[in-house]
Amino acid sequence: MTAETVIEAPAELEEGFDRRAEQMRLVEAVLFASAEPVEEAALAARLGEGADLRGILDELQAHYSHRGVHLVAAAGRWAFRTAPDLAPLLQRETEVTSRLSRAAVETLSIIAYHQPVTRAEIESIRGVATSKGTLDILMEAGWIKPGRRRETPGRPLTWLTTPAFLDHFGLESLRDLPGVDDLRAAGLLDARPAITTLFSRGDDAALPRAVEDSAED
Amino acid sequence: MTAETVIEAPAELEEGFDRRAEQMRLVEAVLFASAEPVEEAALAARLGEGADLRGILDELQAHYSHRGVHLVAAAGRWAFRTAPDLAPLLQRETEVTSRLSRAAVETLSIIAYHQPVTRAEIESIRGVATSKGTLDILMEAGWIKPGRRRETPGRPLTWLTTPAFLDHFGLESLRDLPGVDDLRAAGLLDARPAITTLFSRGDDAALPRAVEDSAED
Amino acid sequence: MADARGPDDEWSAAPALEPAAEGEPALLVDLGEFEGPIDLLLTLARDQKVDLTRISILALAEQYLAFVEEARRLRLEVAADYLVTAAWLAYLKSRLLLPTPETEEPTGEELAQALAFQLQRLEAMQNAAARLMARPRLGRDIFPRGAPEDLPVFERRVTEVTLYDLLRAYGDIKRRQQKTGPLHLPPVDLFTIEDAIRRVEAMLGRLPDWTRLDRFLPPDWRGGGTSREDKLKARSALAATFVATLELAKAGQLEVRQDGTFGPLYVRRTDTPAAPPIPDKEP
Repeated sequence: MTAETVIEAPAELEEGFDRRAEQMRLVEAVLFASAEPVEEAALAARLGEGADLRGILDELQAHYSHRGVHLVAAAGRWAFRTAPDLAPLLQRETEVTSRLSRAAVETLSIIAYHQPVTRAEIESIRGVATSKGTLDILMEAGWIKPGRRRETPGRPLTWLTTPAFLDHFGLESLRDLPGVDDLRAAGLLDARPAITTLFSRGDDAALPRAVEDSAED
Repeated sequence: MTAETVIEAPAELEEGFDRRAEQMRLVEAVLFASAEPVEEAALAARLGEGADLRGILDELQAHYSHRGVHLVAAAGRWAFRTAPDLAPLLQRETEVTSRLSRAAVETLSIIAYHQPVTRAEIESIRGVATSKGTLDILMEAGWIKPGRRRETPGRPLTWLTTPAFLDHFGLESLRDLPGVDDLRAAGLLDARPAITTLFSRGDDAALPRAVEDSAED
Repeated sequence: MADARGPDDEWSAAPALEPAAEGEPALLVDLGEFEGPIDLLLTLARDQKVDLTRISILALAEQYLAFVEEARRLRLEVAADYLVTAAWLAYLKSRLLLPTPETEEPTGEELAQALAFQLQRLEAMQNAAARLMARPRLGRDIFPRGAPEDLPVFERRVTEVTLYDLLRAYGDIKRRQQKTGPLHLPPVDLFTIEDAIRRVEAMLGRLPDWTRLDRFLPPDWRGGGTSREDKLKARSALAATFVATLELAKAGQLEVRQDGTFGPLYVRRTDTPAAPPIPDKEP
């Protein structure tokens, strides 16, 4: 009697262990097979009810953390990517990395750090009008998308970054943007208008009277 | 003296071990990222003289033999492949991705912007007849649905977008679709080969205001 | 003057105020490398080599005004943005130096603070951009699965259409609509005679003496590029400016001279005090 119970327990444990191992292999295969990040929800649907997806992902991530390929997350999507430290050995130039204009790069980071942000706000921060092609290029790259309209006069469109932006720059979430906490603490991400009205040429730019007068001198 | 040799030996060993581990990581990353199976000779060239490529490949193959992904060789070329025994699980659902025809994308955008809109109205906006198949495809994708009939002669059916449409395009509401002005500002109304886009100015266009204004009239 | 700057300085471009060779003007001014007036101000501020929070806004305003003045003296044209900012800074300077009038307008101190904030915020964004672009990037440093296996789609995505595709399609429709209906000429980005007249009139006041016609062309329109479009633009600017000078000559505002067939055209204000003739051949 006692002997039986002793034997049964490990058998059950082993079965549970096997199922979990199989689930891990499945997750590994699904993520490995896909070039695009896979939604966590889609993985959960694969495994069915009651699976410890989070635990499996954590374990996989730990397993791969010292290997040539890493398991990374961006905006709730998971993907295998080559390890960043191997970059010098793997580096290649492609059209993806072709030089973005300085205007495009600045605009992209302003959208990333200040989102949701309107075009007029971008222009106020940069101090120049945004040329037409800039947002177009960033949107075509799949890095930005329109967000909700701002409930202010004119209901201007806001802009946001996409999950593909996070994926491209190897960020798990917007909280991982370089230096974002310091910038916020320093008040540099505040919506506070600076000399906005002076430098934006947007429709909603109303020059203060004094400036207008002196500009016309 | 003896102490020194004792200390030196492990240090060397460790260094050799580290180099080998790094080489293994590189092989792993190269095989992962490569679009084609990789020639053993190409891998050897990557690692440089004196590397134990064969040993590394054997070790990798053994490591992956119980995982969701296998390292396989055919005709002297190496590649990662999902484990064959997982095939039934991976291919359980088969859905085919297809690109939407240009007519379908245009029709969808018109429904999004003009809903509720009848087929005749869509045709008048696009300037060409819409095949019944186009609406079927969009309906099958779950992006459009029939709305109320228009109370005009013939009581034509109108079309609306669905919540799945918003979901797919990452929009919170229809109000967040960029307006025509936004599209123009983002450069999306520009004909690609047209002269204006070829001339797109930098943000710092050193032109007096008057010139710019009249050029945009 | 050769560009003494390395390619790495893109993010910390020093102002192009450099001592020139003997006999040359003391300053080399090029606004082309700045992303607008705030960027120029920031570059000048960095040169003060102190923390941006401790910068002297007054000194900065003076530096900017001197810079723009020099730019105008040498190159004769400065984008409107820069001039508006110059006017604003002149105003700021006066507010900082003169006793505060009893008005509801912001004080000089408040204006200076707003400008300082603007500079810090742009600097923060430029630094953030540099750090962002320095990260390992997908497709250059980090790679996805190179040979994705044809597995079923997990996102219930039937078709591959992006929001960009959708918006681009709608933009195309809108554009086609503009083409049909009443005749609608696509905007052609060429220099008009009206533009040229305004430009020549505005510049005449600052002309020292006989000036070559092509000096009146905006820098972007001088056909520096080799593309067909650049040449077309340059031709339109030259033709418009030529017609503009004829119009203004007819109105008695300026004189035009040419020293020989196909020779360069020179222009000056009619009320220019007599100056020695250009050392070319006699008319």
